[in-house]
Amino acid sequence: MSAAVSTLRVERASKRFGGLKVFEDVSFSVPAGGVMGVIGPNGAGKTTLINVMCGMLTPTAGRILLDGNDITGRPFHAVSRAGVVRSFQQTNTFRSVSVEENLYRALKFNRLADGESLRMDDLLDEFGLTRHLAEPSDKLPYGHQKMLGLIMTLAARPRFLLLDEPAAGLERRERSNIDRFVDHARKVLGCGVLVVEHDMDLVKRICPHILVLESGRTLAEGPPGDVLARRDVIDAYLGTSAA
Amino acid sequence: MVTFVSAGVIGLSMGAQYALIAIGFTLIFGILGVVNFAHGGFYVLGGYLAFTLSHVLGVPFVAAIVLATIATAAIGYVVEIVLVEKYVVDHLATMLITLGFYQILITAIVVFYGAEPMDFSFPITGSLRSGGIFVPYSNLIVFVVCGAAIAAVYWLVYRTRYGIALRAMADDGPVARSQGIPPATMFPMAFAIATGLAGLTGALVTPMLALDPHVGEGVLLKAFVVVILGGMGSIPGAMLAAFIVGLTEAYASVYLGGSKGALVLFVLVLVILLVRPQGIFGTEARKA
Amino acid sequence: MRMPKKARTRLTTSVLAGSASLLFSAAALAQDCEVKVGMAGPLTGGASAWGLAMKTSMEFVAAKHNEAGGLPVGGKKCKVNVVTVDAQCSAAGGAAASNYLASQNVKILIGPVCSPETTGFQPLSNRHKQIFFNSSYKADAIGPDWPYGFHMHQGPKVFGPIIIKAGKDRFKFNTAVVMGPNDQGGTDSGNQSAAIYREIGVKTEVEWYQRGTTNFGPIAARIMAQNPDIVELAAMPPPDVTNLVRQLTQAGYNGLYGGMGGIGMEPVVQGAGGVEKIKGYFWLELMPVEDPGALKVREDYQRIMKSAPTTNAMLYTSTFAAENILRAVSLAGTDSDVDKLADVLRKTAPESEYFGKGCWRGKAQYGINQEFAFPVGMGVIQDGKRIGVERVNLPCES
Amino acid sequence: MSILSIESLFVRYGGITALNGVSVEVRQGETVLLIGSNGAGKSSLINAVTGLVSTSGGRILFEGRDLAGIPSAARSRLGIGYSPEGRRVFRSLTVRENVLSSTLGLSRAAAEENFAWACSIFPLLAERAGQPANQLSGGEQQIVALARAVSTLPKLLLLDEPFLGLAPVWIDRISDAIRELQRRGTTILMTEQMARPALKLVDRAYVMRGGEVRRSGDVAEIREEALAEEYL
Amino acid sequence: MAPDRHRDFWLDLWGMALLLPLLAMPLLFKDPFILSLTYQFAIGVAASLSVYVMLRMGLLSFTVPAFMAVGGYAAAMLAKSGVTEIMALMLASFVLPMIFAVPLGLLVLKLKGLYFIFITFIFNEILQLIIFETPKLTGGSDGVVGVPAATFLGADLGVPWRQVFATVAVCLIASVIAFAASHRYRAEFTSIEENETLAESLGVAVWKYRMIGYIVSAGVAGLAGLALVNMLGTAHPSSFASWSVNNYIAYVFVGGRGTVLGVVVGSYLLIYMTNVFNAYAHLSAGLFGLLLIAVMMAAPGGVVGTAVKLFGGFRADKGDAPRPAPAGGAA
Repeated sequence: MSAAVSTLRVERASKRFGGLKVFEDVSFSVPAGGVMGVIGPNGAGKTTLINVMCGMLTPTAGRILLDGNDITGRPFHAVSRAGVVRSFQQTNTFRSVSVEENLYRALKFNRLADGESLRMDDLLDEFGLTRHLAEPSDKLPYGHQKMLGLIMTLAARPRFLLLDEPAAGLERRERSNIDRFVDHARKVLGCGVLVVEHDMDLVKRICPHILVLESGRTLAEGPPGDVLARRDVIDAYLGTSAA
Repeated sequence: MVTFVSAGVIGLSMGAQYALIAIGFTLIFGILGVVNFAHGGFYVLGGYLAFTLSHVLGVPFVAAIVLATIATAAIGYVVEIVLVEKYVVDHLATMLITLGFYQILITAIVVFYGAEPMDFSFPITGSLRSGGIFVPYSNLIVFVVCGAAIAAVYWLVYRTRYGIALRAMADDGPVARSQGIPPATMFPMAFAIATGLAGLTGALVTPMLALDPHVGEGVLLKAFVVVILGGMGSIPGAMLAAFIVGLTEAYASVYLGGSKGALVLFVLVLVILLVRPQGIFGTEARKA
Repeated sequence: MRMPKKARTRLTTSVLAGSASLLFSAAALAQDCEVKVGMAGPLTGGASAWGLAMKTSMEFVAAKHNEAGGLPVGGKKCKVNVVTVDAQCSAAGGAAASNYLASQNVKILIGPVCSPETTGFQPLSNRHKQIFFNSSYKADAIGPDWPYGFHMHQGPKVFGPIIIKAGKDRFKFNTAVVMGPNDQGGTDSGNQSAAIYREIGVKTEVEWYQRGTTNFGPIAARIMAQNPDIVELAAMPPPDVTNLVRQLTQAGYNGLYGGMGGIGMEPVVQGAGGVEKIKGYFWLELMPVEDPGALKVREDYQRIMKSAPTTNAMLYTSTFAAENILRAVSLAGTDSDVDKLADVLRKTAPESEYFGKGCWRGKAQYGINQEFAFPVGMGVIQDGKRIGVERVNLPCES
Repeated sequence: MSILSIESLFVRYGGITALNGVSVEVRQGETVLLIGSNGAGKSSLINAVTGLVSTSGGRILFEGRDLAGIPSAARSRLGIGYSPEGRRVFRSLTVRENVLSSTLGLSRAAAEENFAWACSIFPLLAERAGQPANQLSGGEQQIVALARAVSTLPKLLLLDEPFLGLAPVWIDRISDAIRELQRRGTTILMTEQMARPALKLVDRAYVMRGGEVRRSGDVAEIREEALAEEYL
Repeated sequence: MAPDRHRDFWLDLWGMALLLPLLAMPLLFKDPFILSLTYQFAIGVAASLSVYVMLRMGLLSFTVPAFMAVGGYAAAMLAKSGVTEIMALMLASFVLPMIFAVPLGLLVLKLKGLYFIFITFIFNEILQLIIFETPKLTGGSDGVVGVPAATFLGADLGVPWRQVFATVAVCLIASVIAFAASHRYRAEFTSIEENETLAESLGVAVWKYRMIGYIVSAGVAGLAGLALVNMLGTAHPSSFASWSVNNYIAYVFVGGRGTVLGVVVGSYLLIYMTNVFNAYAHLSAGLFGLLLIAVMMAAPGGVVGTAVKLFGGFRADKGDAPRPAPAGGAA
């Protein structure tokens, strides 16, 4: 099903709220099967970028293209159905119901018969969720909730996944789960992945290519090794002052 | 022309009364997030207290109104602490609880006073007249007092640190707490101010209109209409909307009759809300 | 006027009475002789003043018999029990009330009051065989379709022409506005009154307002613009009357008022701010309230019920109906054989300890002769003076 | 003397352990920085002190007094001023009202005097006194939030991410304002991600990561390379 | 498997099972009070299930009396015109409100929370006034009276027990529809209620399900309206008064807003108590208020919600699952 040269492209996108501009003139593309990291200090506009890409917000200017088709302004759920699926920074499960019910719902909302097995069970086993299937998701440790939320996104058979700080709130040892999840998504679905993340170790591990946003502008783009060593990127993080 | 001016005068007077009722209603919603179904009940209570004080116990009318206002405020204070406080996070529970309280209150009034309308009258009668246009003195007094009360509320809410604290509370509860604004005293006080305003309106207006245990329902409905039109929780919105509703009701009733007039009012409100769902001054639809 | 002096005692007694009756109804009252009569009407909500007036009247007459040792029924003296139920002024409430009373084996009752209640009650009265004395102004308050339906006072069609004619002779008016709330309670009565005004050549407009209107200022202004000679208030509930008259007075209305439906004098006088402010008002009293009998009702009520009787005009008609209900039970020797009770009622002329004898009527208007025909009163205020209430005799048909 | 001492504090919510046995000390008159990237637990710690989040272990002593069970509003009145992350000015209130909003516990005269005092530190306040706070820029809002926090003359000022999302020119201005407060003897506990400008302001710093204190010490001891490592 | 999904299903099924005895009542009892309670229960349950369907999505709809009126008046007019076959009446009073719901839904379903509540409340007021202003069509304030008894395949349903039976049957069908819809779309509805954004991110077209819910809710209310009209023989505006919706909402909340069982238990409890209270004359409203406060304070999740919380194992807080944000919270 996945096209040979599938891409998710952001073309000269800008977003403002009233007079406040969140980002401006941002362009990049995520190739199918590729992983792209978006980093930047707080307030750089990273989450808003994901909100614009997934259809929750309409960009003030610019376009979002999926395989060359303009999906700008399409409703959130329709973008999801088209194959661009996002995860959320905060817990992203239906809190009051069990793990199993969460998975059931995710699958039910996406009765996509075709395509090979998602092998979600493998991930559940791997992340230690199998024995918690009957528990309400809000009673799980946070790390489990977070992984459950990520697994649920797979049910939508995404062709592109937009992960908003997947590692935030996870304990150090749990963070490698994100690597495995991304790996799984790429292998099984051929997904392109965009990751917004603060954990640089993780970014360095999984992203061959990163983009640095600062105050709504693209500051740098390239392989993490190069980009993270750049003076202006370090300045963006540690701050500068005239004094 | 005479009719047109008279209708305008009446509309303004009703607008002032609606404003007083609606400000309290919107204050409670804005700060506590509670839809107070008992608000009309406090209006009725204010009327009965003023009646008892002035017509039964012989207290001078002005003092009776002041005392009735204070008493309804005090009762509101207690109601907030006993019935509302604990459930304040659950809009729907507080809605049903205040509804229950309203029914108890009205039943108590029927038990104490009977269901007959009371012979409660304004001490001053007569009208100011000029070329067919008339303004009843009582209306004028009510208008002035309502205006003064609105000004007082405005002063309290916009000119005192207490009012600043109230609005801060409505704006961002947790941050307000962290700035030393204690919900444990602000919530009941806000409730008391609001019910006191309803009580004041009742004490002031029922002798001009009519006093029986059930007049509160129409009043609550008006408060609803005004508050959504103005934007839930917005005090300037409630003031403006109260006058829009008062004038619309007056003109529509005068020119189309009472029944069609009501229809026009509701349809107007509906249309405004469809164009501007958050109300005139509302910022965003608050989740309930 | 009712004062809240004894309010606390009254609250306590009613709570006690409430819990006591709960206990008694549960224990099914193992007394050797008991008579059950009912009352259904609006006991809560906006129309409750009427329902509660009826309820207390019924209870008063029952208490009067109980005080005298019981109601004589077939040689025994029976305790009279009144079963009341809130019919909530709605059709569904009326139907539920009928069902409830049937389950309590109440076969004869006073009520309902509101037109919607009566609408809901009527069909079920056939099924449950319940004699009911309703006081609605429904156009078909009684009729051949409901053989157990009685009407406890006449409607505007009967007394209206007589009183409006007398009013017109006295006050000479040519244009009228009939007011009423826009629900069945208002329109039934309002339309009937309007028809009568028109019949005697008065140019008549009808004005409906929304039930629950709190401020009659705009409506007063509208009436002022129409400038009628007389405003007919009968279809309005008393608080609305007071409210409207107040607004009209302040607006400088200088015309007449008509009260063709038992609202009495108080609401208009309250609204005008005193008798002296009224240019002219003529109104119907469902009973001649200045007869010595009416005064006696108030006295007895105060003595037996230990509280002031209601000011509601319904006090007298309800007392009259209650007296006749108990009299019929006594005469028929049963409170459960409905056909026998109905038979006794139809065959004996209504009679009251307080008001004397009356008769039956209704055939011409409703097709069934089951309406009390009893002298009514016509009250008049003219040029700021209360002229009085004079007795107006109504023709019998039996 | 220690004005605030936090002893092995734990904060957990929604399954996250936000603070994992953190101890922090703030002495009278000094400025202490909590530094670290997103999710390090800085704000949780600040909010535990303000009482806006509940703790699940450990103690917070303010002037030797255990704050457990004291509601948020009362803590403010004990002398803890707070400028929240993201500023969170009261948007519908004017600048002046924002500054006065925290002065409920003071006399009117004292409140006015303190407002005048705040105006003297932050001239902006006087210029914009009547303007609704939501019309201000981010930097201006930060000034308002600062002024709101100090208008009660608190014994301890909690400053959560004052530079968040601000342009360098505003970072300098806020820094100046903080220096002015320091000159007037304010004790400050602040958090910041922007290490460089923040470190210029403080006496000591704690570097946090994953809900724990990774290292701490005088400013001189916190090396930039080490910081870059924590972040990037 | 999923114990919570199944448990909720069982609780709902128990609720439906509790409705079945109502069918037997007219066959077993002659006591008019019991029969009266029976049809009041049936109508109350159907009307509150109409509230319940929307509440599954977190929307508290006050339009129920208006849709009941549309259904009830449609049936009354049809019966007056000679079509008394109950199947036809049901079809009319089910479909017509649904048709009305489409444009209304387009107007209001983008609103949430209190705005939704108030606007839907205003619909009721407008409908009452429209009924009054159209006496030719609706009989105005007198309503449509003398509605002939319905028939079933030619058999007269005017006999009392049959009438109650037919009323219960209509309400049962309405309840089954509400039950079926709330189960067919349970995952979508409850997901929208709990976390609309997450549901949308997983591909749920939220507006579509809101519309489906609103339409079903309208149809169910319409059937309840038919049942009421059939029982009274009158389509009367007083039967569809705006404030009556407070009762239906109270049934849902007192019973427990999360399950059909809660709705049924709440309806039974409150309708029974209302009938008991009605005998206490003017105290009845106060007693009802007292009961309302007592239940809301003692069992905030409603009777069933609280019972489940106490006895129902881990899935504790279903009854009052997503509490709204605290007052003054970030709005």
